[in-house]
Amino acid sequence: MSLLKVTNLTKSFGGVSAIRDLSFSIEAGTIHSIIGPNGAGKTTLFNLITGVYTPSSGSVRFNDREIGGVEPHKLAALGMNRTFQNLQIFHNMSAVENVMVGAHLHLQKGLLSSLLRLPSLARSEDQTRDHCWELMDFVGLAQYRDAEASAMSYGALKRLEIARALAAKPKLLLLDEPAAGLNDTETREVDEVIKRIAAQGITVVLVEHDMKMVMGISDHILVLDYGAKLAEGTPAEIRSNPDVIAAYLGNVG
Amino acid sequence: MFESTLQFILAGLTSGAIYALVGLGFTIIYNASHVINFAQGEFIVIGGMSTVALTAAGLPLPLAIVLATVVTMVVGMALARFAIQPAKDADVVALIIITIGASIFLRGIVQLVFGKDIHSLPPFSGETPLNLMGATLMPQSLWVMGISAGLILVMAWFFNATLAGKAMLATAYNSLAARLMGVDTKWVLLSAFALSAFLGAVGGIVVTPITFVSYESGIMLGLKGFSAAVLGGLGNGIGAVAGGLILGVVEAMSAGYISSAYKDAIAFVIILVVLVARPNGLFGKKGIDRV
Amino acid sequence: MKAFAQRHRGLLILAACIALLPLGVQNDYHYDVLINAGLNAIVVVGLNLLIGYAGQISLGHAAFFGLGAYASAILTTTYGWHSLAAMGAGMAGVGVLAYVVARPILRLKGHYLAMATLGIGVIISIVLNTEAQVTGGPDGMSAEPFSVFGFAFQSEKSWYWLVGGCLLASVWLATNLINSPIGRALRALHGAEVGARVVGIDTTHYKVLIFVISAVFASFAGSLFAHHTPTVTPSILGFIKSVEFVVMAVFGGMASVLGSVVGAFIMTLLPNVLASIEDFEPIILGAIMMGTMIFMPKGLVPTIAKKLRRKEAP
Amino acid sequence: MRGLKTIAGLAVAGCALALSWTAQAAEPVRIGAFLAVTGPASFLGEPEKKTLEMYVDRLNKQGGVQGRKIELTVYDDGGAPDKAATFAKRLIQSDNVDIIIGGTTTGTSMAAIKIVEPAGVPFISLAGGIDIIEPVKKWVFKTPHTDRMAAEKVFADLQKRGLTKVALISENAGFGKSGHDQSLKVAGNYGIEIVADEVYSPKDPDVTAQLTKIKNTPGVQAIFNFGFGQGPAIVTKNTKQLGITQPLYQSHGVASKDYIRLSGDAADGVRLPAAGLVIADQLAATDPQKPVVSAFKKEYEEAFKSEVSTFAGHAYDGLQMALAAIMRAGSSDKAKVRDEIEKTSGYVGTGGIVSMSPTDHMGLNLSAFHMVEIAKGDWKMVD
Repeated sequence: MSLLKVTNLTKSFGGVSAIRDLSFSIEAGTIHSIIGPNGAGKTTLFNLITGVYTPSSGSVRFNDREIGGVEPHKLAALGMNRTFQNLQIFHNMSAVENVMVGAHLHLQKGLLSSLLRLPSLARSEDQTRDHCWELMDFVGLAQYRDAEASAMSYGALKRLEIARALAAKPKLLLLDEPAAGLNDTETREVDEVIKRIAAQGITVVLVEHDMKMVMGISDHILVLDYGAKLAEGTPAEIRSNPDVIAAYLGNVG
Repeated sequence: MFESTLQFILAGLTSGAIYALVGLGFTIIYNASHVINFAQGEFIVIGGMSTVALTAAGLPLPLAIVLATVVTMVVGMALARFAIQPAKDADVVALIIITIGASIFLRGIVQLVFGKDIHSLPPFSGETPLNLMGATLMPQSLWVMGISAGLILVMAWFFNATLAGKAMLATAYNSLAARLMGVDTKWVLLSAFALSAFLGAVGGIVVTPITFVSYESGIMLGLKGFSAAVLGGLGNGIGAVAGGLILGVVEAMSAGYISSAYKDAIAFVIILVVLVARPNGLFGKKGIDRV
Repeated sequence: MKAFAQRHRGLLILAACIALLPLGVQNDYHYDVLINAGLNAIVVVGLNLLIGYAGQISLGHAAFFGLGAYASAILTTTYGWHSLAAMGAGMAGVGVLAYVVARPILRLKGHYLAMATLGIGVIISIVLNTEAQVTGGPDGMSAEPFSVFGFAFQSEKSWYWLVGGCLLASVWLATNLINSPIGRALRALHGAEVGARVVGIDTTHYKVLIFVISAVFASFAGSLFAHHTPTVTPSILGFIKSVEFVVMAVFGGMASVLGSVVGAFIMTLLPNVLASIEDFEPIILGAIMMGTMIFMPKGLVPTIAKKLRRKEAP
Repeated sequence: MRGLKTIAGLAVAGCALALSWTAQAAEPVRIGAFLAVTGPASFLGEPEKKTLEMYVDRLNKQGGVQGRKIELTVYDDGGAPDKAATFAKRLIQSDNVDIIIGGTTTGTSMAAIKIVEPAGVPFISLAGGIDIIEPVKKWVFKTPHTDRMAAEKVFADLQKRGLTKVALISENAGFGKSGHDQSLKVAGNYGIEIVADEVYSPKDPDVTAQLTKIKNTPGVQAIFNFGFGQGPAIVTKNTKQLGITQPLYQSHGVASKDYIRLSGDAADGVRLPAAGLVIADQLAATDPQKPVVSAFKKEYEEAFKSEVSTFAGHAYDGLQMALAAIMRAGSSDKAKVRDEIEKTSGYVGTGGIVSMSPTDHMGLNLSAFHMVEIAKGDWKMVD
């Protein structure tokens, strides 16, 4: 059974189809990349899968459950989480608090215990903070443990989003261009982080322009063009697919 | 029966045209800067009060009107230059406080300069009511409606057909991009306030014969104008006008048919119902979160 | 204990101020002003949870304040309830009302939300103004004296300590809430709403929750106000009063509990200080509001705190 | 941390400073006033304030009262009762006044009563509401006619003209609401039937909807409007616009030339009850009020270059009665002054001839009111 199964998915904005009749599936435990030229509909697809947009038609099934149009916070509870191409960082909070927000689903959040800060809540908060610091270490943000989010660099924030998503303990993690805007060293570090995430058994879906990275870490690749599927297969298959080569004007890799 | 209904509609259109004018002023500034200018009502007061004071000082009415308009526009530009521009990057709520502060400040100045009396101006075309199928209307109401309609057309032409108007719209849509394209966004802000003050001043002058003017008139007018602009959909001129007219007619109809004590409450209930059904007002565009 | 002190520095400073202020108080009028400032501060602490932390504006909060006041006035006089019971009923009633209106209107954003909350405030104020047989109409009505376990609060001094204690409790509760998962959820939905939803925060739920909580804070303060003031009239729940509350919150500092208190105190004291030059009062008040927001858009306390922190750093 | 301590220190110091703006010496007669100088009732409060200031100034130049200077403290309550209560406390506690004049509106006066009664400070209200002095409160007096008297005067006039079916339209705020309630209460005594009952908001730009309803109500013989400010002028203009021919009555709330100025020709034929002050020159030469109101009118209009209003007169009467009581008492001892105010007898003021008693803390009767009709932009005494 596939972890995520998309069937005949279509999304149009005022008559223009951003995603057209798209079908594909993602197996658990793999790294799956979605590539395509700018405007191919990759981010729209992410927004459809994660509930930010509602599909115009078609179905999205997660863990064999229909999730088209289900609100994002419910998807998170089902085990799906994501990062953003245009960062969605909580700039009004510290770095570790950003990650702690990611852990929200798993925390006790009774109104009375919060208002009175009962000892059980205080303990749980301390544990969460420690755990989130570990997650920051895991994505390579150890030096930002006490930083304010607003004081961090773009590259660090990208990883902060990953740590935040991990705090929610997802089964499926969607990363929207995690390497965009990063230099080579940073890209390699992110590359490493993704591999380690996958090694923990979390299924990763990646939208990325950095072909070197995509080809290096993906188990499976989906190529979009004008909102429709152009090709699908292993990195090797994609590399030799003539349609893909044509779409990218031969500039693959 | 029909006569009363018509009378209610005419009453509503008279108030509604006034609200529409104020709402339009909100729209222009909102379009150029995404600022809701809660001092919009004060422009009306300054326009009306200055005209009254200048005619009382012996100036002929047309000259007084021109001067009062200029005074109001200068106040509007000063507001933009000294209160809005320095705070351009402030939070929406901070900007709201600034414009509320400005309205209190201007009210204080008006009170100091012109005093606290309530004033009126002679109606432009006499006081013989016009009879319309049994219902009556003051000629001045026609002036208000006519001038509102005229100003709306001028504004529509300005924003759609002139370079300056387009520059304003571009700045509202994306200030950075507009700046890169060579639009002087500071100038845009100043002109938007000047334009809006102009509308306020003209509005103040035409409505004074009907509603009178005092240093405190701006509070109620500002509130109604804001309601009109939001009801119609912020940033949409036609929406603001429609919102104003609807508001006026709903109030008059409620007063006529339901309860005069609850007419304002009913108007707000209608606004709430509209907003719940259409979160961006009647004519507002639906926004999409871009992520 | 040290952790408590760390977490509640603001609370301790505030407690010290409340304890020391009576040294400067010369008469009951001074107490009266401070009591009103304290009551406003309770409302603003609650309102700031909504505006400063969750990023949702309300231009109708005076209505909740007023409803709390009227609940206490009507229930203690017309129906002879105990003042605590009336206060509780007011808070519960306001909580339910806030919950009912919050669900539909909190889908609105920015100025549309401002309009909707303003509208609700105006509607409530018109109802209380019109239903004179229940509320006394524009002339208003009074509440019975406030009493707890047989002790009736009569003197201004006893009121001062009562309100001071309530303010401290409110600040303590608000600070706790902000530093809990709920508080983080609120700040997160303010910082990046889509981001918050995607990591599992039911943003609608939290917006509604905080709207209700802030309304209940206002109702609580309103009840106390009703027992302290000679007459409760519709003027305390008008649009202007709502704006005053927002001004206090923003002026003192958004997303700053201590800022709320400072904002409420300054904006309550200021008109009293300016009263002797009343012709210039609106001009000065307006200028101060504009000036503060232009030069300190984050509000008084956060801006000053930041400056001091920078100075302390080597 | 040090910074926060500094803030704390500054906060305490600042608050203490803000609260210690009072420092007094104890010589003069202290008169306190809280008035609606701004807000919807500002055109009542403003002339009241001007009057108090002018006469206190004038008296001080003449050497004060019994050799003592008069010190006047005026606060603007904006018409808000809760502010009025705070200012009443301030006047009593902080400014240590000997007597309080004020409360432009019934609401502010009622709020202040709760403060002045337990404090034991003589208080002369300038508002119309009958609740202020009924039931009688030990320390509370008032100068203007009550709204009930205004209603009674109007209904008496209607009765005289044989008009019995009246449409009531009133302002949906303090003054209008209270007048509305009193009108309903006393209408029966004059055989008047209220056949329509409409309201409007103080700043409504148009009330033709309400008036159309009245116009369509069968049998209406007269319209009676209770309100002040711009509302009554709009009612007047709209009545004419709709071609309503039944006589229009206004309350004493419009007894100022501003009303005529704003209403223009539409005001012609409108009747209202007013104090002698507005028709000073038309009073019979034998009228004992004539010299008093003529003198006050002249002084006020010379000083401020604007038409005197009855509201200014209320303040004038309040101040005169207060000072007379202080002089009779020979000191500003609060209890003695209170007793002397209560003994005020035959004081000829702008509002009428005042004779108070332990059961009447206003001391005016219906004869203090004149029915006035507006003709050619001026007042014309009817009776």
